[in-house]
Amino acid sequence: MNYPRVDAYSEIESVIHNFNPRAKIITFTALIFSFAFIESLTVALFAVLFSVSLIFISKLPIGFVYARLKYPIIFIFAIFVIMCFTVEGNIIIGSYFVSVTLEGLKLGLLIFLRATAALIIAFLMLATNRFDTIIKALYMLKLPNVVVQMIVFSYRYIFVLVDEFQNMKKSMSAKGFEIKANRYGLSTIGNLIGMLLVKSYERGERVHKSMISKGYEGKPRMDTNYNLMFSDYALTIFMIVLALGVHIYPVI
Amino acid sequence: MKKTAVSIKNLDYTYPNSKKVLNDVDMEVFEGEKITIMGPNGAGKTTLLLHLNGTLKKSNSDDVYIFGQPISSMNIKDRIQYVGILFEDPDDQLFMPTVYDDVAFGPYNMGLDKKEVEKRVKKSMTRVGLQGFENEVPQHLSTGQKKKVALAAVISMEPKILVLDEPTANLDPKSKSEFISFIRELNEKEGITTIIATHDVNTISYLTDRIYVLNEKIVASGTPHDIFSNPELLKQFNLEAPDPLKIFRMLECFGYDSKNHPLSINEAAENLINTMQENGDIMNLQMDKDAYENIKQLVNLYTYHPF
Amino acid sequence: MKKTAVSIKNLDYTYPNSKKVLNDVDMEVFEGEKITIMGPNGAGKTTLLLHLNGTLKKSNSDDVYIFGQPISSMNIKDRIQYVGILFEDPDDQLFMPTVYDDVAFGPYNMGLDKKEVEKRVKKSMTRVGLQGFENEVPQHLSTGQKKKVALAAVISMEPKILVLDEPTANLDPKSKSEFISFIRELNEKEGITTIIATHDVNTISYLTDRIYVLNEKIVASGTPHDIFSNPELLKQFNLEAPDPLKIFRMLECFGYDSKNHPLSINEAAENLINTMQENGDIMNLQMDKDAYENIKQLVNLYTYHPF
Amino acid sequence: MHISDGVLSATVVTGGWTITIVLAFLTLWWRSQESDITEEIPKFSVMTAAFFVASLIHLPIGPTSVHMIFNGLVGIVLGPLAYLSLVVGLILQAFLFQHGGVTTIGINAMNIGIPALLSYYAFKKGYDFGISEKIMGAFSGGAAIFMTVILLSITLLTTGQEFIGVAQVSAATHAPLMIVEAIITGSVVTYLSKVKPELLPIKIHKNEKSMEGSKYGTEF
Repeated sequence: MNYPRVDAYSEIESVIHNFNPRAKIITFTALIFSFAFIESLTVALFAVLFSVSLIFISKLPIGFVYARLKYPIIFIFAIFVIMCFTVEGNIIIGSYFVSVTLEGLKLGLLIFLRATAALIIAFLMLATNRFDTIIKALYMLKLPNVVVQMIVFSYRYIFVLVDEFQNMKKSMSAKGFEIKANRYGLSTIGNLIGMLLVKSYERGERVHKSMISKGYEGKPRMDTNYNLMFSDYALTIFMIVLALGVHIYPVI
Repeated sequence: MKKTAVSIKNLDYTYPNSKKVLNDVDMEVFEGEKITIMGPNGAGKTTLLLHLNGTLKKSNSDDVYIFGQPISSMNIKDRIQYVGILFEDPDDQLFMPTVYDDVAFGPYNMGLDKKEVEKRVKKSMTRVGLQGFENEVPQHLSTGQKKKVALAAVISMEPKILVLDEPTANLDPKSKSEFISFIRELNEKEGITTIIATHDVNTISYLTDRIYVLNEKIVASGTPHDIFSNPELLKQFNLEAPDPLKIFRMLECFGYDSKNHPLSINEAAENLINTMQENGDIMNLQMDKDAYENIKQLVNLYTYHPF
Repeated sequence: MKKTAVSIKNLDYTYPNSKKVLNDVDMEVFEGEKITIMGPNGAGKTTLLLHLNGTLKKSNSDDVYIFGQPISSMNIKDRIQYVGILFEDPDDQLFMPTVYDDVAFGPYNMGLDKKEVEKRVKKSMTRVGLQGFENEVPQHLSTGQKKKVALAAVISMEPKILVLDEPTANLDPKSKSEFISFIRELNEKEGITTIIATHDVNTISYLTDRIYVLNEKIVASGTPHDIFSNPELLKQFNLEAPDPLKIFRMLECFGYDSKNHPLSINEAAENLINTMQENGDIMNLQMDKDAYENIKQLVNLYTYHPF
Repeated sequence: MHISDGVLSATVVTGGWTITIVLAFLTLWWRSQESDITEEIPKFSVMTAAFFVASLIHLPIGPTSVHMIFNGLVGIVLGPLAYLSLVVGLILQAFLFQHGGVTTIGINAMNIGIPALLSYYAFKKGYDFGISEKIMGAFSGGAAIFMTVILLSITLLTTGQEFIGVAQVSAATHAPLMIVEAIITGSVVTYLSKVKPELLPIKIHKNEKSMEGSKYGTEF
């Protein structure tokens, strides 16, 4: 089966796609952390414009970007709406029960903008490489071995287990079961999940045995050869300066 | 004239974000027939089967009809009453804590009352030869037993059409034969229409009136003898004929003369005895100058291991 | 005299909290031999295979020897260099992010340097016919491809003994033949000893010098002809003989006289041609009063479907 | 519900990361006292994938649908290692679906991980006390969501009083989830106790049936 993948368009050629993965992770993560804590509305707006322009530079199909970002942005927008109505302050529009305050509008908008900017950067970081490249970059960045391995193996088995889970759901629906949030529905889903856990546990044991049979001693090695080029250094410096800049600029 | 049990017209199917899996599939299955669907790995066999009870369906077109009714207009209870599907891996189908619950699952979803459900569980368990196993945990059974329980969980819905995906996979030869006999009995005694997708040519003799060869579309159909006398077709779609048929075609090169080619050992035994009797209990096999070449050609046509 | 590759002496094994799975198993495999282990579902075949490279082992006893060395005293690197195991489900064996990493997994654990690993990955991938697939991710491969990559990931360790658990399960006839030819080539060209556990009797002709029948203990062993001429043994342990053998035994009832019984279509073709030639290109088949009874008995002895 | 990037203050985010890193190491160390971690990595990874897949179930409730967290269940099944498993789950969720956030992985892990650990102990203690696994499962499953809501609200309010509205809304939307997860967790635990009791922190030699259940298993 096929799944909607974040790295479906990782083979496109663009400046961002060609950016060295390890440098990309470091600089984009710096940007995410920087954008998430912007204090000024103007700078936040700039950050959004900057990340949107990166989408265009990345040449990712707009339909794909829209499909991937729609729900996360709706979710952030909901926070904005809630803030508008719930933060206390000077009422700008309102009646007896509901009212929008200026403070709420401002804070809500700030959160919405910086969250959107960070979201887009995070999305670009993942969408412009194959996922296995990201994993290898994490491995090279010396993230603790246990964590890298857990990400590697969990990621791999999500695909196997989604297929298995789909098959189980199909066989249930072939017997007339429909997922509903009632007592019977929930306890049947409980059995389904229980079954999935039992099968996964047994698969885990088989995977372990097959690793042992190939000499696994807890530290698998992965080959990586990402050479840093001049353009990578230039891009890295630019991004880092930008990440720091959005916080220094308002102070000046 | 026989009633049409399943009729499929111009069925197309594409999984989301994927290439076409089924392309303009046409199929007609009559009541009481035994159909086998063959095709290479990845030909879309399982996808086709999932359309037969509406597990997969498109809302905007009527391409699958069950006893004349478009499946898209049937509600879930009707659908499962007509068509029961046995999937390949029994572990995907047994998810309840006890065998009883698993076999009762379908009937319960059909809205039957407790007494009727109980009756059906008992009947189905007896049918598959596992009476007394109702309180076992399905996960603790052997592969063969799990497969039988999975089947009981389908026949407890008393479907008129039984759809089976690779029913003999991973079974040892004895369990396999038991399973085959059982399906055959359901067909013969209760008139249940069976539709089977399989690679296992040893089931053909017992469970097949007609074969459809599927490779995204229906590329051929006919009786087993039609299909298996076309070795080019078999090669093209990674299939093979049963060994007895191949051997009897070789015997023909020496002058053995029989009306048809056996598909199983049982058929081979009958064929030998009948042919001998018809020939006055005697037959002369002769090797002429072509025989060697013919046999060589047969092996190369019918197997993937060159002569 | 040939060297002993694997020697097992009085091997017992019990899973924690469970009943005995292996009981006093004795086995001896010579270098370059092709061994098949048969037995009913649940006979302990997989458990036995897991002992062959020490994936399962008991610390307190020396029951498995590889080229004369007790496996319990060998370190991990030596063990995997001697014995490679291919498991049944390829998804259990492909756990790394890319095909390259999976095939390189064993060689890296053996302590080889990057250059040597690269060479071995390339060689193994070419051997299984998947050169150029190194950067694929396992979840995008087909079943047949996964199976080949899993094999590449074993042969990249260049083991002297290759252990295979149901290697042909779930493959279509063509992929199955490719796989068989490939294993056979490894055995013939590189002298790799192969040990296969399978239900699939169609592999026997190509991949078996000797058979061990396992059912918790070794209940029989011998050449394929020894084992398959004992139908009672086969019945007792839910096994079956290849169809060509059964048909040729039937032909014997009519006076067909050949030195041995073929195990595959290729062997059947040879057998027919040779037998005819030895008989002066002519043979008389005759049905006498016993033939009917003998054939009936053969079918009942050799199949699970009564005559 | 996970907190996105851009909502919380730098102080809270830093705090979240600190606590998560400390707890991840602590729970890992804890487990390594009892068993060989390298041996458990493959099994825990496959289980982590399983929980990830299970949490993708969307359940229709009224006009909307909710997706599960299952932190109580993860706690009961994986014990101390549940924390690391949830961290990995959050990383994968943020990376693959852009759910939650990147900067907030630390704080989100804390909000669902601490309840997971507490659920584990509650389940174990309750079970030892003689309460049935079904009731303890349901309790732990529901309580984990309840604690998550509390921690979520604390997190939001620590960032600023302005977030009281967001906290209220999120608490309200979690109420049905609490009931749903309680029922499902109770049912999963009941299933496991019959089929594979060694996946639960309960004594396996309790009765005949459980002994049978461990037929296929080895040590975990």
